[in-house]
This record gives sequence, structure tokens and C-alpha cells, in this order.
Amino acid sequence: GGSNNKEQQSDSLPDEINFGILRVPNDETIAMVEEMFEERFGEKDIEVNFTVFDSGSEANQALASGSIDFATMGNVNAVTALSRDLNVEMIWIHEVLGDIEALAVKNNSEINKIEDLAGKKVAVPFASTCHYVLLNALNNAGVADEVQLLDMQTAEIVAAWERGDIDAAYVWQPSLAKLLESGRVLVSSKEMAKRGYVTANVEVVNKDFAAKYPQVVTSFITMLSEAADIYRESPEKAASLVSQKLEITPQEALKQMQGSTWLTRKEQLGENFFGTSEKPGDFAQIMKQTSDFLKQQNSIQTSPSQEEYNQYVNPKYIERSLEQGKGN
Amino acid sequence: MSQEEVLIETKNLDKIYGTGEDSVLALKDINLEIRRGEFVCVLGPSGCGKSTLLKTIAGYIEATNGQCLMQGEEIEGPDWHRGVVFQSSTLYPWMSVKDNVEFGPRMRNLPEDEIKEIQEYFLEEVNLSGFGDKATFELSGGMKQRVALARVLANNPQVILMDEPFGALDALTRNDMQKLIHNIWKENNSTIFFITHDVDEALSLATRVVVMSKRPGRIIREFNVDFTDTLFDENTKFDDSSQRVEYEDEYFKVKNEILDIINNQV
Amino acid sequence: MSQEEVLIETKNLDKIYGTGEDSVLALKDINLEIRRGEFVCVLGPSGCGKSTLLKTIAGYIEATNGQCLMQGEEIEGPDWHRGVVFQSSTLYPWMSVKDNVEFGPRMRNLPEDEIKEIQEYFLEEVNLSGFGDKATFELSGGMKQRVALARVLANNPQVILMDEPFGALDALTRNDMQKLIHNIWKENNSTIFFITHDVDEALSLATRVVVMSKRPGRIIREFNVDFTDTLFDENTKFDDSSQRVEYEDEYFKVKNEILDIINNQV
Amino acid sequence: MDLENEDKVENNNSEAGTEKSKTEKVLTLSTWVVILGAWYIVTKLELFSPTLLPPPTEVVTAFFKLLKDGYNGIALWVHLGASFRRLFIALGLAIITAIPIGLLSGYVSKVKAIVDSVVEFYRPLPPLAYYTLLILWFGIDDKSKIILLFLAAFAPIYIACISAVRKINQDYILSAKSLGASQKKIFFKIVLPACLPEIFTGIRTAFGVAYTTLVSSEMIAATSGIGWMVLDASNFLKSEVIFIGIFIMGISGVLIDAGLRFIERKIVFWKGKV
Amino acid sequence: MDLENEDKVENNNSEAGTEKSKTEKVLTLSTWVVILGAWYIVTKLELFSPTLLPPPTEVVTAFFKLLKDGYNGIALWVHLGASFRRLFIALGLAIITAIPIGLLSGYVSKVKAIVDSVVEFYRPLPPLAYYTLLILWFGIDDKSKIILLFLAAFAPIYIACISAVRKINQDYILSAKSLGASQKKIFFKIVLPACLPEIFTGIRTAFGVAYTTLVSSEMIAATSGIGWMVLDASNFLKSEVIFIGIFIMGISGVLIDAGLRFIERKIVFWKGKV
Ligand SMILES: Nc1ncnc2c1ncn2[C@@H]1O[C@H](COP(=O)(O)OP(=O)(O)OP(=O)(O)O)[C@@H](O)[C@H]1O
Ligand SMILES: Nc1ncnc2c1ncn2[C@@H]1O[C@H](COP(=O)(O)OP(=O)(O)OP(=O)(O)O)[C@@H](O)[C@H]1O
Ligand SMILES: [Mg+2]
Ligand SMILES: [Mg+2]
Repeated sequence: GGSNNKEQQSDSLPDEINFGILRVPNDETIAMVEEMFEERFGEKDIEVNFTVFDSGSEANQALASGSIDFATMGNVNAVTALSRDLNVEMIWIHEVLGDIEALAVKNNSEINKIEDLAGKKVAVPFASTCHYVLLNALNNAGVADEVQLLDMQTAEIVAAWERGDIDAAYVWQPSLAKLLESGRVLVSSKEMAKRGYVTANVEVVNKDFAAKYPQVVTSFITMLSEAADIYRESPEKAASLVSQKLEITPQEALKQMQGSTWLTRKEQLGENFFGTSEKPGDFAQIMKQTSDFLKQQNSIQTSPSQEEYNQYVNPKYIERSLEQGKGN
Repeated sequence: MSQEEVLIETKNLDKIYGTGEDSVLALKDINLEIRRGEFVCVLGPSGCGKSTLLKTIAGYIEATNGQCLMQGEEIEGPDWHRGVVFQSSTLYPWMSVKDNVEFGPRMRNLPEDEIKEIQEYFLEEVNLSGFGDKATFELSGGMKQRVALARVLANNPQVILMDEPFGALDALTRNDMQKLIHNIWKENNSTIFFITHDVDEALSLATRVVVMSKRPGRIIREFNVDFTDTLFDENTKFDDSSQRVEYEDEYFKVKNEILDIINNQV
Repeated sequence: MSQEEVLIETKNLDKIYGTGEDSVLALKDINLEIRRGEFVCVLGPSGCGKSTLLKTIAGYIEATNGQCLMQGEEIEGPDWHRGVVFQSSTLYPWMSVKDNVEFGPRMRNLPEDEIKEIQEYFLEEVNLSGFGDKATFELSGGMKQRVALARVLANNPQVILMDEPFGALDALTRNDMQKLIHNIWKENNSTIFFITHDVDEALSLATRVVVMSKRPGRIIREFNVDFTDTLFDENTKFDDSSQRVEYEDEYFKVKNEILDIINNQV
Repeated sequence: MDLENEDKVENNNSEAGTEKSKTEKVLTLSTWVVILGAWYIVTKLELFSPTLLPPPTEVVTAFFKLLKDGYNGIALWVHLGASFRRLFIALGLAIITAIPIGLLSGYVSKVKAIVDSVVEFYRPLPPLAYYTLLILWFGIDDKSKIILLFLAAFAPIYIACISAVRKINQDYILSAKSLGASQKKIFFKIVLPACLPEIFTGIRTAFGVAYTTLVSSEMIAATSGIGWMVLDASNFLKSEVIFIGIFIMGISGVLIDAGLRFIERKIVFWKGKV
Repeated sequence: MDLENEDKVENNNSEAGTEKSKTEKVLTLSTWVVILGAWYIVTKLELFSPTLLPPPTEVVTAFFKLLKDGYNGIALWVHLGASFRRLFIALGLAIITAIPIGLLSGYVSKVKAIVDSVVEFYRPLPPLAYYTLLILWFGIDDKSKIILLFLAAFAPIYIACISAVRKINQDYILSAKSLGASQKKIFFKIVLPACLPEIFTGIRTAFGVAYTTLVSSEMIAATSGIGWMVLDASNFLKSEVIFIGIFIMGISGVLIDAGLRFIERKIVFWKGKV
């Protein structure tokens, strides 16, 4: 791939772009390490700022306050954003979560199936993709009311695990790896995705920003796609790139990256995900399902309609990016 | 003396604190004249309204009924022509002794060199020259009251109102201060309105002693006395002991009379 | 009187506060005897060490040199045989007047009915029966000092030490209190050691006046006086006025002598 | 002259005591009416999105819904109860430990030398700085939450006790000695009551400090508590629940302080009267 | 009798002033030596995992590494600087707003009637309860962090000002009037200086309160600041960094308070001497 330099600048350019990011080994991190944003936006005199958030919830607050233009978050947070009428739209799926998130139990525990969790303490970061998947898993097993859920951040989950304060925890990497040193996976997001509970890390953008600077959004997606290509071409190289930035080992990075599914632009436009402008894909339905579930949990007040989700999950910029450049 | 100009005059003064059930009738029908050059001492039991009277004259509070005049004009608020010395020193601790004394003249926007002159003169007057740069909290209680006096004198007020100015001093310092105030009064020809609890103090300083009744405070008796020069003038010598006995007899007579009045009240 | 038993005796007492450069020689070579039934008043300029002497006798501080004996035995700490009344009342505000008076007897584990009896007797003695259930902060300054006195009396101490007990009261209340303490001293045949600033107070209460010098505090003069009964006993009548003049002459002679001693110091 | 007269009126006001005059009460009330009114109008005009500033009506509706359904399936009063349970256990622990240690520190300077620098070191620290350590050491149960609140509450009471002992009128103790009281009786009959007024002020401060730590303490591993509710609401951008939480905490804080003040007036009836 | 004697010695001590005696200094020092020693031994014996309690040696090593490399690529002093910049801007803003509003509230009871209940309402609230609202309203920049710290610092200064005005010796003002001072001069020459001692105490309290809010303020969207460093370290369970953060915050808190106290002694030289 490559950015299209011949492209004429019909639309004006922002002075600065503010990104909200997560500290995870994804395409965006690779692009950052490769300084794609700085270089390509920088040469157009656009200043780029990155703000690290610990969770999608914080990113949502920042979006609501108008502090950032783009944000990476779990799709659960993206549902919250729409339900709270944040002026944003979803434009990209960074990765579909697989083994990277899982429910871990102690090696020596008696817990062998979800049903065994009844009466146990299970920790999970609330309002996260893990939380959503876990709740569904518990619901399906019919033990949702008998499990004691604890709202904890990943670091605290690791600490509590080591101290033996909790019986199980649904977390993502790298914390998951720490748990698995003395534990095993009961169920992972990969399996749950197969059962229909798909979760993903997605990119949302402020709608006004996108409407004003569509080319910026398109270029951004192009860069993400290029960064993902680096990974696809050489996972080891990508892992070593992000490992410095995230202060983890390349092995850890690789493991995390491989625990999720990275989609090419074309795959994203497939019917399983964004679909096309003419025909919305399944992801809008997944979002709606998630939304209905959160509504049922009283986590959100209103669940927007399917129509609204079809609008929300916007393939336009991916399509444009594909139009403008080669590659997938 | 009674031919001198009337500086302060109160006419049928009443003062009621508060309203309704909790109201306190503090002063009742006070008629008092203070003439230029007088040293009026006010005596009366605790809570009889002495301070209330002083505050009314100073202009801090308004009378409920009646009038309070200064040189024929209604008193409508505090004024630098009526200097006030309180029981506990109200020197400003964030100013040096000098700055405290200069406060009044400076507030009146006098020229800087005149201010300095005044300050030096009056610090000298209260025997504190050389203490100008000290902080007020380095002074003893007696010295503080002397600075307070200098501060008031520096404004050259028509009348000085003093509310038990020596009440917080020990007996020996108090003696010195009485001497000092007597001399200042003599030298500057001041007019002084002086509240005290102490019959001896009143008798040894006043040209007139005003005795007030228990609440509601009324003036029940006035005495014109003249022990003060005899007591403090070092040149006064009795010609013979009979003269001294006579003097002392007179003193005790007045003192006992005052004590009787007050005690019969209580 | 001087034949009575010696209750308190100090021998060559010195007291130095602090050490090194900052040390203060507060008392120098104090030799004093207090006999049963005496009313000893101590006069002296501020800071001369009067309170220091009282505290040593009370057992609150230790002398640096010399001895302080009670009935021949070294004083080694506070003791209920030596009651103390301070300048400002030290009544316990969390106890009622009654409980304050009962405090001493209760600390000595007397039986409950005796405690009650004592309390009633001494509240009566200070004219405060009926005030037992009041909170101490409801009382006036003079009443507080009377309760403090009752509290000390309730322990029936051998000697009562008083440090300017009336210093904070106004002149009229002070007069009443002097009468009261005189009567109590008479009635109970108490022994009292009484510090004051006020020459008149000393002369009107004492059987002996001890005058101390400026720092370092030494005893420079003692006067045996007996104005107290004449002043306070209402039955005393002078046979004729010459007797009264004589009495007054004597009073002024001693007073002036004391004032001279003190002033020459300063 | 006008100024002077105005002044006199003011003086009269203050003579009448510290009670609020009628005008002032009206002003206070108006302030809140204006705030609420402005809130209503601003949201009516839709100047801001309801996420930034939910309309008062929505907050009220949400409040009644919360009352009915609870939050996260837990009744509102259970959330409140959970928070206050932790708070009062912590405060109770702080009271029974800080008072003896504090009084002893005030009494025996050697004890103070040992305890004081440790307290002075941790006291100014932001609680969140060491909360993770508490979690690591004491686990995710209420224990670590209570310890966090306890630490917040301990210091003010401890410091108040030291200062109280230092400020005791020494003549109280001297006269007790001269009245024949033993060391032990002096401690219980004189020192302790003499310190009570300041200790009470310390307890009220302690409550205040612990209260501001409440939300921090419920940040980790809680699923109940009014503080957790607000945090969870923040995660889902439920501004109306945040508002409800703030109102509840504001009002209950004021109420509890009033309660403490009431107890204070009963127990330390002589306070400010000496 | 022995007890009594011991007591006398104590009395003499306190007569000598409030300075620590040598024994006490030794005791304070020993306390810390014992704490550090126990820490060393416990970790030497490997009673706990280094995550729970990192050995002092490791903390020291980590500290030098931090000094050399910084944290997250940012030098340690830049972290400190970022935090203190926010803290002092907030404190400065609080000082220049709270003093006039507070003095006015003390002076004119009508202003107090308007402002006071609002301050009293938000003051006891846990800052984290409303931090999300600040983020929503003011964004994730330093602005919302500074406002959070500002709110924490405002109340103590405001309250101190009101109380200071209330406590002014009325005779100060009366005598100034009788000396011919105008209302304006009375305010600047008498009221303001008379209130300064208490205002300074308020400022020190304000600093303390803002300081304990520091970590909370750096919880969201910060990438620098000593508080953020500790939080980030908590996220990765880097206990040794948590320890370093705690020590740095503890020591700098004590130092800044000492600095404020020094300024106080210079400016309000008459404090406690009247
Ligand atoms: N601001 C006030 N409000 C209500 N009552 C007052 C006020 N000031 C004084 N009083 C009452 O008015 C009466 C007279 O008080 P005032 O202070 O004038 O007496 P005083 O003779 O100066 O007493 P003292 O000798 O104790 O100074 C007292 O009963 C007092 O309680
Ligand atoms: N605890 C102390 N430490 C050091 N110096 C002291 C102490 N107590 C008193 N002094 C000093 O000892 C001297 C005598 O003090 P003391 O209180 O006995 O005097 P006093 O005659 O009672 O004075 P006053 O009349 O003011 O009560 C004073 O110079 C005082 O400064
Ligand atoms: Mg008066
Ligand atoms: Mg003394």
C-alpha cells in the first residue's frame, strides 16, 4: 500500500488531531511506532496528539467533552457512546478479540465448567468487553445470580489472584498470562465469539470532525491498514516494534497480537463486519445485540434501534481508503 | 472651670440593646456635660452602662432616644476629634510602635515630615522615645497602653475617651500610668472622659466624678473634687500635718460617700 | 502569735530556671516561716518570683538550693494538706459546682455522705448554697473564685496558698471577696499565704506583709500589721475620731513605707 | 455618613448573635433556586448534550427509578449502607486507637517521638498513592477499604489529641494534685475530659477526611457502595446517576456532620463556654 | 513519690520550650531505622513476594534507574514538575479568588448567604465523585485537573477568611475609625492584615487538601505527573515504583509545608505573639 500523494486537497485541514489510544499491541501502536501519523500528517502541518486511556470509559468521557477526535475502545464502550448520543461514529475494527481475553480459573480449583462458578468470586473490569462476554457466559449457564462479580482493574485482578482473594477472573492480556501461570482457561472470547458474542476493539471518530475532514479520516484508515500489513507480513517484526513502546517482551507482544483477529480493509467490508454502504454487515447487529443486552442489564438507559446502529457502523471511510490505494 | 466651653453634651440619652423580650435598657435619661479642660471620671458597678455611654459619645453606637452633641452638633459616627483608648491595647501588631503612633496623622493625610515630628513628640511625651522601631508585642502591658495613648494624642483630639485604660495593669504599673496621664492632661490642657472601677483611681485623677447606678444606668451623683494636683504634683507640700489630716479626711469622706452610694445599690 | 507552731519553713531557698546562658535566678536565699493561724501577704514587683515561691511551697517545682519544709518534713510534691487557689479559676467545667467542691474529698475516698455534708457546708460558707447544680460557666468571676475557695476548704488543708486570687476581679467584687476571705480565715482559724500586687489588699488582710525585691527575688522587709480586724469587723467602732486618725495615720505610714521600698527598687 | 450608618446596622446584626437573619435565609434559598433554575433553563434550551448536563427532570426520574429498581440490582439504601458501614467501622477503629495513642503521645513526649513522624509522613500522602499497596497486603475485601478510610481518619484524631494534651490548662492538673488526686485519677477525671472538646473536633475532621476518601476506597473491587455507583455510572456516562450520587453524598455528608455536632453538644456541653 | 519526681522533670522539659530533646530525636531516628531494618530483614527472608513488598535494595536500584532513565521516557523531575505546576497554579488561583470572596463573605453577611451554602455543599464531597463531570465539562487537558485541585484548595482558604473576619478584634476597627481612617483604608490597613495569620493557616490547609487530591487528578488522561506515575506503576504492579512515588510525595509534601511555614513566619511575623 501507500498513501495517495497525488490526491488533491479539496477539503481543508485541521490544525491538530487528537487521538485517544489504548496501550495494546494493535495496528495503531505499530503505526505510532513507525511514526506514520507524525510524518504524514506532520508534512501537512497537522499536529498530532496522543492521549493514553486506561479504558474505553475514559475515552468516552474525553469524546463527550470534545477533547479528542478519534478514540480506540472496546465495542461495548462504543455501544455506550451511541446510547449516550455522543456525536461519534464507528469507522474501524482494530481487532476481533479472541484468545486474548479469557476466563481464567486456578489450576487446582474444582471449577471445570461455567456452572461450577456458582457461589464463587469472579473479577472483571466492569463496562469492558470482558464484562459483556462474562455476563453472557454466566447467563447461558444460568448462574448469573449466584456468582459474586467484582469490579476490578487488571492490575488489581492479578494481585487479588496471587493473594487468592478471587476464584476466577475474566481479563485480557498481558494480565491474563500472569493468571495463567497458575491457572487455566475456562472459556475464551474466541469460543464465545463463535457462540455469537463477538467483541472487538474498534475506532470511533467525532462525526463533525469526520464530516469536515473526511480525507484525514480516510488517510488514518489507510495508515492503520498499512500498519496491519506490517504485522501480516512479519508478525515477529511487528511484535518487536510494539514491544519497545509497550515495555513488554516481543514474545508477550506476539502472543497478544496472535490472540486476536486482524482484519484487512476488504475483510472489514465483508458481510460479517461493516458490510458496505449499500448493505450493512453483521457487526451492526452484533452492536445492537450488545446494546440490548446492556439495556437489559440496566447498564445503559436506552438501546438505539438497529437503524441507528446501521448508521453508526460506518464503512464509508474504509471504502474510500480502498478506492484511494492498493492493497486489501 | 464651669465657664469653659461645653465640648460634649448628652440630652436625655436612653440606650436599649436589642428588641422585644431580650431587650436591655442599658442607659436611662443620661444628661451629662463635658467642658473643655475637665477630667471626668465615671464610676459605677459592673454592667451599669459605662462603656455604653462612652461608645455613644465616641459615635460607635446610636442612642435609642435623646441626643448626643459635640460642640452643639449631633454626633453621627466616630471622628478623630474624639480619641478613644480601650481597656486592652488595640495597637496593630503588624505595625511598629512608630507606625502605630503615626496611624492617625497618616489617615488624615498630613505631610510626611509633620507626621514624623508628631510621632517623635508624643513618643517622648509617654517616655518611649527610642522604642519607635520596636514591634508592639515586645512591649509590656503598661508600655502598650502608653503607645495607645500617644497614638490618640497624635491626632490632637478635642476630647479623649478612656474605657478603664489601666484595668488590665498591675497595681504598681497602674500607679505610674496615673501619674503619666495626670501630667499629660495638665501639660496639654486636654479634656478627658475616663471610665474606671476603682474609686481611688477616680478620686486621684478627676476634676469631676460621675457615679452611675446599677442597670438601667442613670447618673445618680456627681462630685467636684480636686485631689489630683495634691496627689501627683511633687511640689505640693502640706504646711503642717493638720492640713494633711484635713486633706485626708476630705478624701476619705468622699470615698466613703461614693462607696456607700454604690454599695447601697447592690 | 509567734508562739504558734511553724507550719511551713523555707531555708536558704534558691530557684534557678533553666540552665546555661538562658538561666533565670528567680529566688535568692529565701528564709520564711509561716505559723499556724497567720495570714501572710506577699508583695513585690511583677516578675520578682512571688509565684515561684508559692509553687515551691505547693510542691509543684523543686528548689535549686535550700529546703522547703512542712511541719519539719521536706516537701516532695503537691499534697492536699496545702490547698492552692489560682488567679484564674481552675474549676473543672465538665463538673457541676457541687462536683467541683466534692472533688478533693472524693479523691481522698471519704464516705459519700460525708462528702455531701462537707460540700454543703462549704458552699454555705462562701454564700453559694443553692448553686450546687449549676454549671461553672454560668457563674460570674467572683462566684467562680468563691467556688474555688470552697473546693480548697473542703479538704480542710493545713495551709491555703493563694496566688493573686482576686487579681482578675473588678474592684467592687474584689472588696466583697476580701471581706469573705477575712471571715473565713477568722472562723476556721485557717493559715493563709496570699500573693497580691495591691498594697491596700495586703494591708487590709494580712497579719504579716512580706515585701520582695525585684529579680532575683529576695525578702527585703517584713511588717507585722493588724488593720484587718478593724477594717472588716463590723463591730469595731472607734471610740473617738482621734483614735481613727491615729489608725489611719498608722495605715498610711506603713503603706507609704512599702511603696517607697518598692519604688526605690524600680 | 451613609456608610457609617450602614455599618451601625451591621453591628446591630452581629449583636443579635450569629443566627441567620431572614434576608440571609432568603438569599441562601434564592441562590439554590437560581442554580436549579439556570440548570433547568439551560437544559431546556438544549445548550449542552444531556450527557454533559442532564436536565433536572431526567435526574429526578432517574432518582425514582433508582429508588425503585436499585443500581446494578442492588437497592439504593444497600449501596448507602455498604458505604456507611465501611465509613463508620473505620471511624470507630480510628477513635478507639487514635485517642489512647494520641493522648499518650501528648503526655509522654517519647511516645510522640516514635509515632509522630510516621503519622506526619503518611498523613499528607494522597490515599490513592498507597491504596494499591493496601490491596496487595490486605486483599480486595472490605478490609483494605476500611483500612484506607481508617488511615484517613486516624491522623486528625491523633493530632487533635496531642494538641489537646498540650493545651491543657496546667493549673487544672496542678490543682487536682493539690486536691489529692492520684496520677491515674488525674488522667481519667481531668486530662481526658479536658481534651474531649478538641478530640471531638478531631473526630469531625476525621469524618470529613474519611468521607472525601470514600469514592477512592470503592474504586477497587467493589460492587456496592455509593462511591462505586458513581464510578460505575461514570463508566457508562450516566451523568444523571453521577448527579444523584453527588446529591446523596452532599446531603448525607451534611446530615452526618450535623449529627456529630449534635452529639458533641450533648457530650462536651461546656465547649466554648470556658 | 517517684512519679511526682518524674513529673517535675517533664515540667522542666516543657519549660525549656517545644524543641525536641536529644532523646526524642534519637527515638524518632530509631523508629525509622527499625522500620527500614524490619523491611530489609523481612524481604531478605523472602517472607513475601517482591510484588507485595519489594526489598529496599530493589527500590533504591529502581530509584537510580528512574533518575537516569525517567519513567515512561519522561525524566523524574519532569513528572514532579508537571504535578507541582498543576498544584501551584491551582493554589494560586484559589488564593486570588478565595481571599477576596472569603473576606467579602465575612464582611457582608449577604454575600456569605449566597456563597457559603454552595461551598459547604461541595466541600465534603469526594473529589472523585465529581471529577468525571469536570472531565466532561472541561476536557481531559490540564484544565480539568487544575480545576479539581482548585476546588479542593478553594474551600479551606474561603472558610479561613470568613472565620478571620469574624474573629477580628472589633476594637481594632473602632479605634481605626476614631483615628480618622476611611472605610477603604480600614479594609486594606486593618482588616486585611488582621486576617492574614488565619488566611495563611487556610493556605497551608488548602495545600494539604489539594496535595491529597493530586493522584486522583492525574487518574484520567495524564501521561506525566508523579501521581500518574504511581497509578501507572500500580497498573503494572511495579511495587518498587509505587514505593518511590510514595517516598517522593511524602518528602516533597513535608518540604513544601516547611517552605510555606517559612514564608508564613516572614510575612505574618506577629502571629501567635499578640
Ligand atoms: N451589644 C450588646 N447587646 C446587648 N446588651 C449589651 C450589649 N453591650 C452591653 N450590653 C448590656 O448593657 C449593659 C451595660 O453594658 P456596659 O458594657 O455598658 O456596662 P459597663 O458599665 O461598661 O460594664 P463593665 O464595668 O463590666 O465594663 C450590660 O447589662 C450589658 O449586658
Ligand atoms: N517556667 C519558667 N521558666 C523560666 N523562667 C521562669 C519560669 N517561670 C517564671 N520564670 C521567670 O522567673 C521570674 C519570676 O517569675 P514569677 O512568675 O515567680 O514572678 P511573679 O512575682 O509571680 O510575677 P507576677 O507578679 O507577674 O505574677 C520571672 O522573671 C519569670 O520570667
Ligand atoms: Mg465597660
Ligand atoms: Mg505570679
